[in-house]
Formats: sequence, C-alpha cells, structure tokens
Amino acid sequence: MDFRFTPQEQAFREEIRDWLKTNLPDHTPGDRMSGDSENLNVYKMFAQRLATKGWVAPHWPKEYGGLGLSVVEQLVFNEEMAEASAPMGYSTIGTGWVGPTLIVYGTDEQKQRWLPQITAGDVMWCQGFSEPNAGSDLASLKTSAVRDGDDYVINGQKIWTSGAHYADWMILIARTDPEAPKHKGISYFLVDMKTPGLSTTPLIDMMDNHAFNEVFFDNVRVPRANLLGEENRGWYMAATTLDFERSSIGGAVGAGRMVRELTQYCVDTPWNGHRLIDESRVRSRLSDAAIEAELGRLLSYRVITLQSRGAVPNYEASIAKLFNTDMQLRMARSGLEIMGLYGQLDHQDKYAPLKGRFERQYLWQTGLAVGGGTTEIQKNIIATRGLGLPRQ
Amino acid sequence: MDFRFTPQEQAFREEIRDWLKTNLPDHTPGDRMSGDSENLNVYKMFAQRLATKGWVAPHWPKEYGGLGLSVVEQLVFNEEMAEASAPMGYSTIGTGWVGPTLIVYGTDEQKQRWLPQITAGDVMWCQGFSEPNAGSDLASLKTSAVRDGDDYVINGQKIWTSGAHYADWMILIARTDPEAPKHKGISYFLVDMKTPGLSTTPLIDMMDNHAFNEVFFDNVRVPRANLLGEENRGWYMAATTLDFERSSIGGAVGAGRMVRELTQYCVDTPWNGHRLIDESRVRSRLSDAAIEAELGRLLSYRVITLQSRGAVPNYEASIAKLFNTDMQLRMARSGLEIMGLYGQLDHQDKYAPLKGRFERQYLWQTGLAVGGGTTEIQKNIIATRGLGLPRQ
Amino acid sequence: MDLGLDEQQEMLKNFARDFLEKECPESLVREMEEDDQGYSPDLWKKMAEQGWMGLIIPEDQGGAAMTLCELVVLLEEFGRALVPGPFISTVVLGAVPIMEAGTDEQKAQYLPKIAAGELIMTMALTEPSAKWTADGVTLEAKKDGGDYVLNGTKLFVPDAHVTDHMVVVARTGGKGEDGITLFIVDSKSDGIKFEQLKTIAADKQSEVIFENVKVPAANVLGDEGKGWETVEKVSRVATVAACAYLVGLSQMDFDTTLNYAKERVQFGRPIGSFQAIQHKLADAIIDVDGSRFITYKAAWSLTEGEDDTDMMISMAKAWASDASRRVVAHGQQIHGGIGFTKEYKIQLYFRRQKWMELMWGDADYHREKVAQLMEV
Amino acid sequence: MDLGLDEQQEMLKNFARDFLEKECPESLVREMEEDDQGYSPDLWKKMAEQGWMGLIIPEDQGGAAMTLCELVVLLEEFGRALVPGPFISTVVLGAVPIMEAGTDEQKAQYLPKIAAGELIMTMALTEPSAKWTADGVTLEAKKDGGDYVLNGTKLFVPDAHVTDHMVVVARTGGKGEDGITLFIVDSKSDGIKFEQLKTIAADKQSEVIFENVKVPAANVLGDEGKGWETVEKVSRVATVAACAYLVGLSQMDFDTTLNYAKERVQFGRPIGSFQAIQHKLADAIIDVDGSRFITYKAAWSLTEGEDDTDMMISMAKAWASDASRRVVAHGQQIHGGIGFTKEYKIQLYFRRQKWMELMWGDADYHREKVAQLMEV
Repeated sequence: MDFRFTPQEQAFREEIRDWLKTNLPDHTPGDRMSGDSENLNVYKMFAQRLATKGWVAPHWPKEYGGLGLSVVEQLVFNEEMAEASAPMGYSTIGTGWVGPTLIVYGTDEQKQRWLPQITAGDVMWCQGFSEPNAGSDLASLKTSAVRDGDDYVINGQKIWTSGAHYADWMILIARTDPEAPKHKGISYFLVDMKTPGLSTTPLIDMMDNHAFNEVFFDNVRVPRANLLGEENRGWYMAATTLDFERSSIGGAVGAGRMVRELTQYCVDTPWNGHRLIDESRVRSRLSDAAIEAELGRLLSYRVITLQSRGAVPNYEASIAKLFNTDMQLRMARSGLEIMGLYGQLDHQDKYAPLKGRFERQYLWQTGLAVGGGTTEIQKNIIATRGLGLPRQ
Repeated sequence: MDFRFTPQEQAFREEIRDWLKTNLPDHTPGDRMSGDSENLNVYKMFAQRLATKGWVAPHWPKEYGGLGLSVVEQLVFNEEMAEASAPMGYSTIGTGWVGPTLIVYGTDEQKQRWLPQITAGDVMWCQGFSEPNAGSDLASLKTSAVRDGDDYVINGQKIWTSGAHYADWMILIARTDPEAPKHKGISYFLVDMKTPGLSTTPLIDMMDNHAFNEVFFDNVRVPRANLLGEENRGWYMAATTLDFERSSIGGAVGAGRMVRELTQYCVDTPWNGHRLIDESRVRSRLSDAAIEAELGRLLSYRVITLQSRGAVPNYEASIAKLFNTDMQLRMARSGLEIMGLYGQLDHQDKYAPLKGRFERQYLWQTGLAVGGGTTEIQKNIIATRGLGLPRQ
Repeated sequence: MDLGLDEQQEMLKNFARDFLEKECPESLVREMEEDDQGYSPDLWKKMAEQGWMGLIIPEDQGGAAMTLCELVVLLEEFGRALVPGPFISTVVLGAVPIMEAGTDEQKAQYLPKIAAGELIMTMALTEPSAKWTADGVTLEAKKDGGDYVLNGTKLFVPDAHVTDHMVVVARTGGKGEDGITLFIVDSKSDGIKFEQLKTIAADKQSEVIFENVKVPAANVLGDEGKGWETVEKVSRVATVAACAYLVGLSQMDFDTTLNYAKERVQFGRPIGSFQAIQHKLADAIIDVDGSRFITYKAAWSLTEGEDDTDMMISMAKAWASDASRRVVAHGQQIHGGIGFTKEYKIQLYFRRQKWMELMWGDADYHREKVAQLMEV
Repeated sequence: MDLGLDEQQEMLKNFARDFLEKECPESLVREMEEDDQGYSPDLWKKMAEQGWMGLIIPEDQGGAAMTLCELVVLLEEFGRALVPGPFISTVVLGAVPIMEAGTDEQKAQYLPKIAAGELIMTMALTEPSAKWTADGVTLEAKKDGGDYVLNGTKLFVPDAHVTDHMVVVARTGGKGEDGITLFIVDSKSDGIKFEQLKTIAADKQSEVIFENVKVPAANVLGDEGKGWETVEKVSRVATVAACAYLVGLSQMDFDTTLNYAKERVQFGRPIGSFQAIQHKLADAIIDVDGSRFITYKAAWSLTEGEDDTDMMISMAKAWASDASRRVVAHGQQIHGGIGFTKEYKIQLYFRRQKWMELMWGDADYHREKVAQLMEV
C-alpha cells in the first residue's frame, strides 16, 4: 500500500513535463487517439520529435529502439502524455500491437526490418482484423490467404480499419486453412498498403469524420517473408497480451482532465443568480465524475502493480478497461446534462462549451467505444476467465 | 386514449370506499399480503366481511360466487383495497390461483366442493409449487405422486410455501410420470393440509417472520377425486394465466401511497434550518419515486385495456409486473437514503420513520420479491415471448 | 378507461405512417440535415393538404378542431419518421398562442393561413441564459409612439430562419412572470439577424438578434405585461408534443435495433439470443411503452382540463427525456460499429433524441417541477 | 507505487483471517445479534492478546505503533467475518481523540488500558438531528465550579451501553465549529440513561440521555471550545475504518454469492453460466475492487499527510457506501429465496451493510464534501 512514486520516477515525470513544454505541437488536436487525417502531419511530426528521445516506444527493450522502461516508468510516461493531451495517434498501433507481437514472434530479419521504422516515428500502421461478419466474433473471419509460390494471395474484406487511408503498413489476419476449426486456420501477415489489389473505401462516421475504412483485397500478393510466426497460428499471436494499459490509463487521466475542465466551466458559468456549480444537481454529477475518474486510475494502477510484481494480469485488466470505458461515457453524458441546452451544440458552434469536447465524447463513446460488444465481451471475460464461472 | 372511469365505475368506487370506512379492521397489518400468522384472525374476519358483499372474488362469474365484474370494475376494486391497505392475505391464493384454475379445469363436483368455501372466506389455501431444486426452473420438480387404487401417494418436499402452517388446503403439483419429458409428467392436486403424513417446518426469514414453510410429504394419500384435470397435464394448468393484475396494481397503488407518506414525512421533518424536502437530493428522489409510481400504474392499466378489448396480454403483463417489482425496490431504497441515519431503524424502534415501512420494504423487496430470479425470468419472457427473440 | 387509440386516432396513425413512409423517407431526412432551410416545401404542402397544420385549429379558422390527443398520435409518427421542418414550431409555438390570446382579427389573420400551410411560425422564448422560466426573459420591448422597439438576443429558437412570423416573448417591464409581453413579429423586419446553431441533431435552431426592431402595437398578442400566462399554455402543449415525438423516435430506434438483434449473427447465433442483449431490449421496451402511456395521460389530462395536468406533463417529460436517451444508447450499443457509421440510419435517431430531450426542459427541470407540485 | 500489501500487512491479513475464522464463526455473529451486550468478552480478550486494540497506539503507551494502513488491513478482515462488538468504537472513537488531544496524564490513564483490552470506549457525537456536522452538536456543557454539567441527548451512539467511558462531544458555547468541547465521561455517571436502538444490522447503537451529568474539569479532552478539530481528526480515521469494514464485507458477500452461482443448478446448468448472472457478478467485482483501492488510497494519504487526504476519504466513503449496497443487493438477488431465510448467512452481510453505509456519512454526504473540495 504505497502510492508514492520513487524519486527517479518523479524525476522522469519532471523531465517529460519539461520536454513537453517546448515540444508539444501548438495545435493539439482534440482527439488524441483518433488519428483523423487532417492532423496527420502534426501526429507524424510529434512522433519524430518523440523519437529523438527514444520515446516513441520507451517501454520496448533497448535493443529494439526502446528505453526498456519499467512498467511504472511506462505508466508515468503514459500519464504525462495523456495529461498533456499529446497526440499519440500516429504510433499507437505500431507501438502497441505491431512491435510487441514482432518482438515475441518475429524473426530477427523481420524485427530489423520493421521495428526501427516504428521507433523512428517514420511509419504508420493499421490493423486489419474485423470483418463485416466477424466483429466481436473475430475468429469467424473469412478473408483468405492462399499460398502461391513464395507469396500468399489475399482475397476478402476488412472493416473498421482505422487509418487505413494513410497507413503505410497493415497487420492482417486471414484464413489460411478453411478446413481447420475456426481458431486454428488463421495466419498473421504484415502487409504493405501499397500492394496492388489492395484498396480502401472511407467509412464516414456520424460525426462526419473519416477515421475508419473498409479495405478490400483483390488477389493481393504478400511475400512469404511477411508471414509472422507459423502458418495457422495467427489467432494466438493476435490474442497476445498487448499494450493494454496505455489506453486504459489514458482514459482515466483524460477523464480526470475533463472533470477539471467541467468543474471550471461550472464555476465560471453564471446560473440563476449564482454559479452553475452551486446547483445541487451539478454538484452531485461533478462529484461522481471525479470519484469515477479516480477509481478508473486506481483500477489501472492495480494492473501496473501486478505487472511490477511479475504477475500476469488476468481479469484485472478487463476490469480496468471496462470501467474506464463506461466511465468516460457516463462522464460525457453527465457533462451534457450539466450544460443543458448548450450541451447539444456541436464542437463547430461558437457557443459550444469547452469546445464541444463533451459533445464529441458523448457521440464517440456511446457510438463506438462501448459498441461492438466491447462491454459485453469484457464482462464475459471477467466472469469466465476471471471469476471462473462456467461458459454457457 | 381515455383515462376516465364511467359513472357506474365511479359509483362502484364510492361504494367500496364508503363500505371500507366502517368495515376495515381497526388494526390493519402493515404487510397486507404477507399473511403472517399473528394477524390471521384479522385476515379471516375481514374476508368474511367481504363475503357478505360478494367481494371475496368479485371478478368471478356469479354462478361461482363472484359478481362477474368487468376487468375495469375489478381494477377499481383492487385499487380501492390497495389504497386502503385492506388485508387481503387470507384469500389471495384461493381467489387468484385456485378459483380461476378450478373454473377452467375443474369438474362440476370439484367446483361445488371448493369454490363456495373460497367466496365465503372460510378457507385458506397455500401453494405447493417450488422445491429446493426447482425454483425458477419449476418444471424440474421431483415430488412424486404414485397411483395406488383410488388414491395418489405423494412423497417429496416443497419449499417457500407461504402460509402452509395455517392453510386448510394446498394446490400441489407433483410428478406422476417420471419417464416423460419434464413438462409432461406433472399433475395438479388439491390437498387437504390435515392429511396424515403431511408436515410443515417453518422457514424463518431475515425479518424474523414466519411466513414461509417447508412442507414434507411422507406417503400422503390424496384421493383421486382431488386430481384436477387430466393426469400429466398439470404443468399447463399451473401455467394458466392467473390473477396477475391484482398484485401488479396493488404494487403501483401501494407505491403511490408510500410516496405520499414519504413526501409528508419530508415536509414535516426539519433539516438543517429548513425542511427535509427542501434538500435537492430529497426532491429529485421523491420526484423519481412519484413518476415511477405513476408509470407503474399506467403499465398495469395498459394490461387492463388489452383485457377489456378482449385481447390476451402477453409480454405486457410481464412488463407491468417487472416494472412494479423493481420500482418498489428502488422506492424503498430511495426512502432509506432520504431518511439518513433514521433509515436503518427497525420497525420496532420507537424512532423508526413511518413505522419502519420503508425499512421493511427494503428488506422484503431486496430479499425476496426480486429474488428467485423473478427479474431475470420476467425479462426472459419479455424478450422471447414478447419481442420474438430467439431462445439460446 | 382505455389507454389505446380510438377508431379515429387509429386511422390517423395508420394514414400518417403510410404517408410518411412514402413522402418522408430516410433520404429526405438526410437531405434536410444538410439543407440550409431544413425542410421540404413540397412535403410541407402535401402535409397541409392532409389538414395536419390545422389539426388543432378551430373549424371556423380552417382547422380540423381535433384535440391534443390526436396531435400526439400524429407527432408520434413524426418522431418515427424523423420528419424535418417547422411543424411543431408552426402548429404549436405559432398557432397555440394566437388561439389562446389572439384577438379575433389576429386569429383571422394568422390561423387560416397556418391551417392552409401558408405560414411558417415559431416562438422566440429562450435567451443566452438558456432558461425556461420567466426570469430568463430579458429581451426588451419599449413603447415608442404606436410601435414597440425590441432589443435583445434570443437563443435556441427552433426553425426561426425559415419563419414568416415569430411570436417573440419580450419584457415590457416588471420582474419574473410579471411584465412579459408577446409580439407577433414579421421575421423580415429590419434589425433582425439570424444565425443558425450547429447542433448534435442537425435540427435548425438559431440565434436571433433584435436590434431596434420596430413592431406595431397591433401586433401585441394578448394583454401587455400578461404574456407569461400564454407562454405557459404554449409550453404545456409544446412539452407534450416533444414527448410524443420522443415516443415515436424511441419506438423506431427500438424496432430497428430489435430487428438488427434478430438478424445479426455472431458466434453462430443471432446476437438477440444472448441474454445480455435480451435484457437490454426488455429494459428498452419498458422505457418506450412507459413513455407512450405517460405521454397519453398528459395529453388527455391537458385536453380534459384535469387537476393533475401540470404534474402529468412534467412527469411525462422527465420520464421520456431520460427513457429515450436510454433507448437510443442501447440502440447504439447493440448495433456496435455499424451504428457509428453515417450511412446507417440508427445514428439519426440517436442524434435527434438529444434535441427533444432538451426542448421545453430536460429531466432535471421537470423533476424539480414534479417536486414542487408534490409539495402542494 | 504498489497497491498491494507489504509483507507485514500480508502476514497481518493472513493471521487475522485464520484467527477470525476460528474465533469468530458465524454462530458467534448470530449469537451476538441476540445478545444484549453485543460482544463476546472472551473474544475481546483474545483479540487484545494479539495486540489489535493497540495496533495504532504508540509503543510507549503499550501499543504496536502501526499505521492506519495496517488497521485497514485488519478491519477488512473484521468486515469479512462481521466481527461484532465495540472494536472500532474503542480503538478509533475512543483512542484516537485521546492520542490527538489528550494530556500526557490522560494518555497514560487510558491508552495503555485500551491497548490491553481493559477499557471499552466510544464517542457520542450525533444527536436526534442526525447530522455529522458541527452545528448538529447541541448537547450542553455548563461550567459549575470544578465540574461541568452535561444536558442533552445523543442518538445513534455505537456500542455506548457497554462502554466504560465515552468521549462526549458537547457545546460549551459558540456556534458551529466554535465552542465545541470534548469530555471523557464515565459511562456509569449519575444522570446517564442508555436505550438501545433496534436497527436493520442488529448492531448496538444507543440513545444516550444526559441529565445533569457532572464531569470533572480534568476530563476535558483538549482545549475547551476547540474540540471540533479533534472530532474531524477522529472522523477521518473512522470514515476510513468504515470503508475498510465495507470492503471486507462486500468481498465476503461477493465470494459467497460467486460460490453459490457456481453450485446452484437450474435448467440443467449452474446459474452462474447465465449471462445475466455473469454480468451482475462482473459488475459486483468491480464494485468490490474499486472500494478496496480507493480505501487504501485514503488510508495511505491520511497516514502520509498528503494534500488530497480529505478528498480521498470522501471519495472512498461515497463510493464504498453505494458500491457495497449494490454488491449485497446483487448477492440477495442471485441467491433468491435462500438468501431471504434467516438460517443462511448471506442476509447477515446484506443487513450489516446498511449500518456501515450510514456511519460517518452516507454517499450523499460525502459526494457533497467532494464537490466542496473540488471547488477549491
């Protein structure tokens, strides 16, 4: 029971803060993770600045371009980036998914080929996992990869591919053995987005953003050298423990910041002869939001504690993820309720409170983050894997 | 869209109110349905007073001792009894379950034998359905009834039998064909509680009440004349649409009364230099409670509407029941929250607000009414039977 | 006692559903989101031909003299079809104050044209303070000879930019409910500036700035200084109208989601066979049904002049505001990714809900009103 | 940064769990519900032998000089075992004010005896106004020669009837936080009347009536008129203690329910295989875990004197109060009928939760405190 960071960790925190003072881009996009294309250059520029410090993937081992940070140092790093709302959209899939998986399953050649590009902030990756009929039931995917000489020939379709319209590379899972049980016939590929036959179609979301895409594969040839690990073992690689804590901690820290902003708004806004914050309905919502943000942070810290102690987090990570996701939705909803008529204003409206961040969050969270069965799936994992309850 | 009662219905309402002014027992027990034994004489006396008006089961056809009331008249009757908190515990199983089932499935002889006793307020019935391993999964019951000459011989155990310790008769479902699929080997009996071999053991609940019992059958001989309908068709008779609206409407009306009492308490109780009701946290809880009580009433009225129009309520009845049950629990919880430290006081404590009715309701509702899977089962019914969603 | 529709209402409902399915398809809803005017004059004309604009206007003014109960039935269908345009603004916010407080001349001047679909109106009530109560009205109206001069800003005024006239709620003196006067203002008057707001629902609300706007004294609606009573009457009808729209919207969101749950297969079975999804849908149908019947009760009480009218209206809006938000949130959640795409229709309901949740007071506002009425 | 227990805490936890499983079985908990005293002197003695009464008392006063963090670990086990009796009353409400405000003589007089398990104490704070704030204190203490005379009524005083002494929070003048004085009062003094309250939890709270109770001036604890500061210090520790008890209680209710869900078969399968039950349990474990870590944070902040101490304490109590109620409600619901019977243990947790939910402020109270602190 010790919530204090060591002097070294504190010093690292200060170093990051100082560095961010001069290196954070002037124009910080609102959605730090969404990777919308208009801010692509900002994302890339910042990623390359991070690279000069070894901070693109500082938790990776030094030999792969990281700094080999401890999990707590990584936490400190992630917290400060989230606190500053630093744009991390350029590298999340590369550093969170591609790298860790390559480090475990890649050949030396593959590691040499792809890892340095990531830590240099030079390439953008996207993730070709979901398909129209394989969402929460991902293993039922149908995109096929058929061996043909030294290549695999890919045919099929992916969906919800974030950033596919500007990514350089994709991690792709596709079916190499249609006869095998569904989890056992899947392989894992690294695909150059410029390969002939690969095309993308935008999926415009209800916020009029173009963040997602459909990606079509029409006889796309991927060299065998781009197969990761063994053929038909792709499912297990895809399910590898990933850089989960980043998003969860980011959520809690971001939520904490949103509570502070909302509180300030309620202090500053006159209402009925007093201040908005003097309304009891506002006070209890702010208070709940602050408590939940703190809880979200602590549930993430618990995961870090386990990792620090060398244990492998099990359902604890699902709890943190679930709580933080739900919490952000509740917070957005509370924020809009507090704002009353102003809460409905789009972020582009001049009167939108707090630049419409709560409105954006409301659409984003209700629309997507809890969608796709995330909440259900996380609860299933907690119940069956964590609590040992029997599957149906 | 007409929420007005006809002049005749209004007149009937007035008649009931007037009658209750002089005929309601002085000592009205708090739990009007629970049938706790200490108030048994009050229940019985009141049932017999009702009998003089034909009001024990006024919705039954005249030929069976009722008044043949329309569903709306029955609603009016139930509302007034609930509003007055009249003790109806003596006759609920007889009028709500036994009678309607006998009327549909009974022989003339059976009807003659049992129905008049019920409408006279002379006998108390209990219901032997649940078993230790057959709760929400009632059809898996194991109590056996084996034909032996002109009798059936019953062996086994029932549980949660409300009022078994003073009831005169029991409706019992037992397995007559152990080889048949589980719904198809069950028969329906009417059992004299004084039959040799039948014994009851109290189940004391957490409120220190003795309302429930275990009932044991050790070679209990039930004459064949006491079999209702055909052998092995008992499941379908047990599942007959029953006098559902009574409990649901009672709940809504009772909830409305509780809101009024709670509001009065909040008006009368000084708090922090003003009144308890001036607290915003109190106001929003009271308001929600009042809204939910009204909703509960309307969802019950919708069922009545369907019945009046000659339609058979389907999931609409489950909705009313589910909503009213949940609503009563939320209301009890809100009440305790409003009362603060006083909310924890037992109804026997001299300082208990509103005679501890909210405290009792809190224990009762959390403990039982939503227990036994009621909520889950109702939601399953709504989803599958009502909304046509596929079973798992 | 009967909570269902009567024969006439049933016919109106069926007719309106068929009509709107044909005349107001999803494509029109989407087009109008992008359209600056936000409504289709063609559809407007056709609706007028059905007599809908005059539904609650007296027969001698060219209307059908039906009650709010019928309007609720119709608006439920509007919510279902997400009909865009200034219908509620015109028929409720424009016509009702004239019916309630207008002189015979004013009635004759405006109501038949409204009924005929020839006038578009709204009421300009709320200001930057975003309050629904009388003390929120600060727009100043000063007498100047035979005219009044209006100065101030109205905000969140629905459909203002396409109106011919606005009923402007202004302050001629006093405090609170006292000293409020209504004016029928020509929307093209000098000194009026409109700026459309950008909202979640892509509905058409505006900021309306009044700078020395001259209004003839003949355009005062009702007694000077006594306008708030009329606003309250309008507010009652408008609140029920908002509830009815939410009922239809919720029902359609629910129906769409239910179908999706039956059709979408994951893990080899329809997702609607999972208990977690089933229970969400069970919760949602309770929310929808509850919203409907409390709205009917409110409409009926107001029509009949029952004592519990204000209570029922506030109960209805408090419940429907929260319940519809739960319904559309479940809708999004069950749809998953597809629900987030612009192309698929469910998001239209999700976004549109926020608008009506707020109009004429959100759940907090009406909960407090319920509490006030309970004390009495 | 490490949210787990250190080695010493782990040992304390394991030892306490083993000890309490043996020495405080369910049968004792039930017996004490019916018992007028409400605690077992035998168990009391054994606990004292473990040094638990002196856990946070300084070594020179016969204690173990551990911190609140260790007390939290121990109280979590108390909550798990539902240990009946005046432990928190004595160790927190009795000892802490003396540690904080006592003279050397007072410390020497009471603390070693408390540590040795020879004294039972409590604090008499709340009155019929049921308020936790200073303005709720109206019990009057008037100087009379070398004594003070106390008149007034305290309500909801935990364990009062079995105490040797009570720390009585009285008003010697002033208003609000000013003019409050603490007295160490012999519980057998003339003029004190106890009446036990009947509560959901069957814990032992009392009404304590003071009628001209004489207390020597030497028994004033801390400075006259400045007692509230000490009450606040006690309140911080007591609030964290209540949270810790709720954490253990919630965890045990959850564990019991989880086992039941695995074992109870309906429809041919364990009920824990139904998604609706699974998701309830998933929600519940989040509530339990969340309560634990925010309680640890509060205990640690208070121990370390961090700036965020008051915020963390109120966050912990607001969360744990609500979360534990959700946990035990799920527990009852999943158990169904069996959970309602007196014989089965789960109801003990359900009823006991209500007590600690309320002690030292319920969720509403602490939410408001959080809001106050957020404004700063």
